[in-house]
Amino acid sequence: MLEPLVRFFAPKPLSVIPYYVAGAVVFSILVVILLINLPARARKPLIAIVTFLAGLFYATEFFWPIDEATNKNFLTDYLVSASKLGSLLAGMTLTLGILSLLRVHGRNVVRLRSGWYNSLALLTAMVAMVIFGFMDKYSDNATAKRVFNVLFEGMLINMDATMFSLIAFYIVSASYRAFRIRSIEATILMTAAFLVMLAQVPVGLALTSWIPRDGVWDFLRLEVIKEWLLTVLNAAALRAIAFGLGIGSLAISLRIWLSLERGAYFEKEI
Amino acid sequence: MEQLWQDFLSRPGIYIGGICTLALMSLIYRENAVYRFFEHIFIGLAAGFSIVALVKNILDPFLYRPVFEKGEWYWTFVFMFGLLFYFIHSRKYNWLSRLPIGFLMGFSAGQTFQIFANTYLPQLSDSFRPLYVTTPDGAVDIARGVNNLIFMIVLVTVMSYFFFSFEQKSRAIRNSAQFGRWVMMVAFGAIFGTTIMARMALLFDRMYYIFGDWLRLVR
Amino acid sequence: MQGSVWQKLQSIDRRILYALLLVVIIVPLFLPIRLPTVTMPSTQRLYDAIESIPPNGFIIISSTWSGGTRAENMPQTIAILRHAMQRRLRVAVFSFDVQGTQLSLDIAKRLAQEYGYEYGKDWVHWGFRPQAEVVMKSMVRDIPGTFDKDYDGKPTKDMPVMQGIRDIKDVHAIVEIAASGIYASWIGLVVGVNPDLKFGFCPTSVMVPETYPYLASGQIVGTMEGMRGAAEYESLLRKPGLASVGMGSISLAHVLIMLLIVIGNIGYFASRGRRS
Amino acid sequence: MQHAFEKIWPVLIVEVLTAIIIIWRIISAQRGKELFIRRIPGLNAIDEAIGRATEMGRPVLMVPGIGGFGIIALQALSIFSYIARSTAKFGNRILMPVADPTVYTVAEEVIRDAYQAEGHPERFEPDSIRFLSDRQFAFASGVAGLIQREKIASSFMFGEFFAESLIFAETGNMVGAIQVAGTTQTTQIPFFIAACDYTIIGDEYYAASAYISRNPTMLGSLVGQDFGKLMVASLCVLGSIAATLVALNVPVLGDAGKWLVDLFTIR
Repeated sequence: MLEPLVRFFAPKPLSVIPYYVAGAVVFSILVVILLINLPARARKPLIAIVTFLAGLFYATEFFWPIDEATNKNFLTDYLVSASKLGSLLAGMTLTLGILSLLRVHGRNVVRLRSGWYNSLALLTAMVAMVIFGFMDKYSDNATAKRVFNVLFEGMLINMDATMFSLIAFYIVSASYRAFRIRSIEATILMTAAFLVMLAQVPVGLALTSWIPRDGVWDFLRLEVIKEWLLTVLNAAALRAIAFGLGIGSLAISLRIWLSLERGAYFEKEI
Repeated sequence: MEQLWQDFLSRPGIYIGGICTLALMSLIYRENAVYRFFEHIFIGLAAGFSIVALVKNILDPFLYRPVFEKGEWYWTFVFMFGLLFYFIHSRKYNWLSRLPIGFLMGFSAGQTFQIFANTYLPQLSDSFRPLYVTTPDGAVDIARGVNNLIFMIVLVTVMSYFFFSFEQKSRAIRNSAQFGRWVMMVAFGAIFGTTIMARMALLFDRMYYIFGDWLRLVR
Repeated sequence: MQGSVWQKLQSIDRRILYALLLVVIIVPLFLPIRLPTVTMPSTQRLYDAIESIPPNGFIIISSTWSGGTRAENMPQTIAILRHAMQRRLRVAVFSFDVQGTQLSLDIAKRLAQEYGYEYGKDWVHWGFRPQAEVVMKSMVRDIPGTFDKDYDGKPTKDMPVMQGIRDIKDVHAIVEIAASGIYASWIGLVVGVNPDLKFGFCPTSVMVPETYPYLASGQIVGTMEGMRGAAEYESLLRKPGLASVGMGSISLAHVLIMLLIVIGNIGYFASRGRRS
Repeated sequence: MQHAFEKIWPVLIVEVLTAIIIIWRIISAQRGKELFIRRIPGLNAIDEAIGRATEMGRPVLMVPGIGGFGIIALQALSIFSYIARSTAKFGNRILMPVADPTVYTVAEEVIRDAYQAEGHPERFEPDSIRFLSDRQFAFASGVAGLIQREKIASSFMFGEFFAESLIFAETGNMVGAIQVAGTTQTTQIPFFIAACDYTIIGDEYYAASAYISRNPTMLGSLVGQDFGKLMVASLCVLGSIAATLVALNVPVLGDAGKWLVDLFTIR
C-alpha cells in the first residue's frame, strides 16, 4: 500500500524536476488556502498535532527497539534528513532577522535621524560582506578575494577578538567590587576565587612550592588545593546543578511536546 | 609618509584590524561616537556574513543541490512550509506562523529524551563511588574514600537546595539546602578564579596584535 | 562628601582599574620580567614523554585551534614542535580546524628553517582534515591511506618522512593542541586501541579541570595547562618565548586583581568600623 | 548512547519514571490541588526592578541570551512576557535585542500578545524588539552600546549566556541598572552573581515561569520535578552504598550491590 507513495516521493530525473517542484508549490498553496479557511477552533489542535508529530519522530527513534547488528531501528536512517530539515526551517527565519535590521536602519537613513551615518555604515558593511562573500565563494576574482580577506580576517575576526578581550577589564572591576566580606556567601565566593587565582600563576605557586611533594603536608600546596576544589567540590556541585537542570528541561520538553505548556504565547486565543 | 602608505598596502588587513581593535576597546573608557560607528560596522559585517553562510551552508547544500542536482524534489515542501513563518507580520493569518514554530518546538522537545540519557545517565552511574577504596597494592586509600564521601554529601546537599516544594516541610532539608548553597558559592568562586587566566590571555593577545603584529614594536 | 581615605579605597573609579590593567599587561611586553617558574608535574610528564621517544621516532601533532585562542595555543604549538625538532624526531602536523591548519603550517615552516628540517624528509604537514572521528578511526589501521595527501595536495606515499609508518603502532606519540574537548575522542578511538601510544594534550586554561581524571589514569601522558603550561615548557627547553612574556603580563594581572580585592576589603572594613 | 535499548534500565527507571511522575502531577494539579513552592528571591525582585524603571523614566532591557530556538529560549520568553505585561501597564519603554532570528520571530509575537492582554496594544513598539546579530560578539558589542546609550534602568537577562554574560552585566552595572539574571549555563553564574543584584541559579531557571504565573499546571510540573530530583539524589546515595559493599567484598550484599552498580553502568 505504501509502495506507490514511496515511489512517488523517490528522487526524479533532473529533466522532470521543474514540473515536480511547480506541482509541489501549487499543492502547498492550495493547502495554505485550505488552512486559511479552517474554522478557528480547529487551529490550536492542528498546531498541537504538528508539534506532537515533530517531537514524536525523535522520541520514537530513541525509544524504539534496535537491531543489535546494525544498532539501528526503522527511523535511524532518517536522522540526517531530519537534522537538515531542522536547519533549513530555522535558517529560513534569518531573513526575518535581516528584515528587522533593514527596517530599523533603513528608516534611520531615509529620515536622516540622528546617527543616520551609523546606520548607513551598518547597511554598507552588510552589502559589502554579502557581495565579496559570494565572490569569494563562487568566483575566481583575486581582488575580490583580497577584499573579502580584509573584511573577514582583518575586521570581523579582530572585532570578535577585541570584544572578547574586553571581558578581561570587566573581570577586574567585577571582582574588585563584588569580592567583599559582606556576608557569609560573599566571603566564601571570594576565598575560593582567591585561592584558585593564587594557584593559577607561578608567583602564587611559588608561595607553597617549598612544601615537599608526596610528603605529609603535600595537601597544603596550592596546586593540590586547587585540583581538589575543582575535581571534588566543584565537580560534585556542578553535577548536582546539572541534574536539576536536566530534569527541568525534561519537564519543559514534555509540557511543550504534549501542548500542556501555559503562559502568554500558549494561552492566547487564535 | 610614503613608507607608511606602502606598508599599509602590503598588509591592509592588519592595519584595519588594528584600528578596529582600538575603536572597540575605547568602550571601556566610555561609549563614544567612534565606538558607535564601528559597532554598527561590526553588526553589518556579521549580518552579511550570516547571509552568505545561510546560502553557503544551508540553502545550497540542503535545498538547492538536493532538489536540482539529486532530484529530491520533496524538499520543496519544506521550503513552502518554512514560508509560513512570514505570516507572522500578518494581522489576520498570523496564526499560520505557529505551525512551523510549533514544529521546531516539537523537534527541540523530542530530542530531549536522547540528550537527557546521554548527558545525565553516565554522570549518575559515575556518582556511585565507593566510600572504601583500596590502592592497587591492597592498602586502604583513606584520602580517596574521604573524597568520595565529600563528593556524595555535596551532591546531595546541593540537590536539596533545588527542592522547590518540599522545603517548608522539613527543617533538615532547609539546613541541608543552606549548606548546599554555600558549597555552590565555593564552586562559583573557583570557576571565577580559573576563568581569569583565559580572559587575560585574550587581552594579552590583543596587545601583542597591536604592538607586535601591527606596530612591530616588539619582536 | 564623606571623602575619607577608606571610602575612596572601596570605590576606586573603574577607569583607574582599567588603566592599571593595561599597564600590567603592556609593560612586560617591552620589559620582560623574570618570575619564578614552578614546573607542574603534568608539564614535566609531557616533557619526559617526548624525551623518552627514541631518535628518529615519529610524532603526530594535531593543531585544532583558531585565532580566538592564539595566545594560549600558539606558544604550546611552538613549544612542542621545538622540542620534537631539537630531538630530531620525524614530525607530522595536521589540523581538524581550517584556521588551525594555516596557523600551524606557518609555525612549522618557521621552526623547520630554524632547525634545518627538510620538508618531506624530516617533516610533513597533512593539512586540514574534517570529521575528526572518521579520521581517528581510520588512522588506527592505515596511516598512509588516511593521510594520502599533504596540505598542498601532493601525495605523501613516497615522502621519506613516512617510510615505515603503516599504522598507529608505528607512531610514538600524538600531541593534540586544542581549544575543545577533542581529547575524549582521541582517548576513546585511538589511545584505547593502542595503550603504548603516548598521548599528550595541550588545552586552553578553562579546559584544564576536565583533564585531571585522564591525567590521573594515565590516558593522557601529560599536559601543558594553557599559557602557564607553555611557559613552563619553554623554561624546560631553556628557550623562553611568547608564553614566558605572556605569563609575566598575566601573573601581574592576577596580582593586581588580588591586590585590588584586598584594598577594597580594607576600605570596607575600616569605614564600617568607623560607622559603628 | 544513541538508543534507549542500548541500556534500557537506567532510561526506564530515571527518565521514563520521572516523565510519568511529572505528567501525573500536572494532571492532578489541574484538578485543583493546593500547591506549595519555596521563595525564589531573584524572581520577586522583578517587580521592584520594573518599578524603579517607571520612577526613573528610563527603559527596561530584556536579553533572551544567545542560544538558538528551543526550550531554554521559550522559558526566557515566558518570563519576559510577564515583564512585558507590567511594562504595558506602567507604560515603560522596553528594549529587547535578540541574537537568534527564530527567537526574534517568536519574541515579537509573545511581547505583542502581552501588550494586547493588558489592553494596551497601542503602547507596543515593534522596533523595541530588534534582531541584532547571530554572531556572539557582534551581538555583545551591540547590546553593550545600547545599554550605555539608552542608560537603561533595569536589565533582565534570562536564557543561554556564554562568555559575553559579563560584558552585559558590567555595562549594566556601569549605568546603575538593577539587574536580574538567570542562565542554564552554570559556568556563567559566577559572573552574574558578581555583577547583578539578583541571580537565579540552576533549575530555578526552569521553575521561573511556574513561580511567576502560579499556574496550577506548571506548579504541578514543579512538584513532579522535585520527585525526579529526590529519586536521583537517593539513587546516588544508594549507589555509593552499593559500591562500598562491593569494595568491602561483603557476602550476598556485595553481590546485590554489584547488581545495582552494573544495572546503571553505561558502557
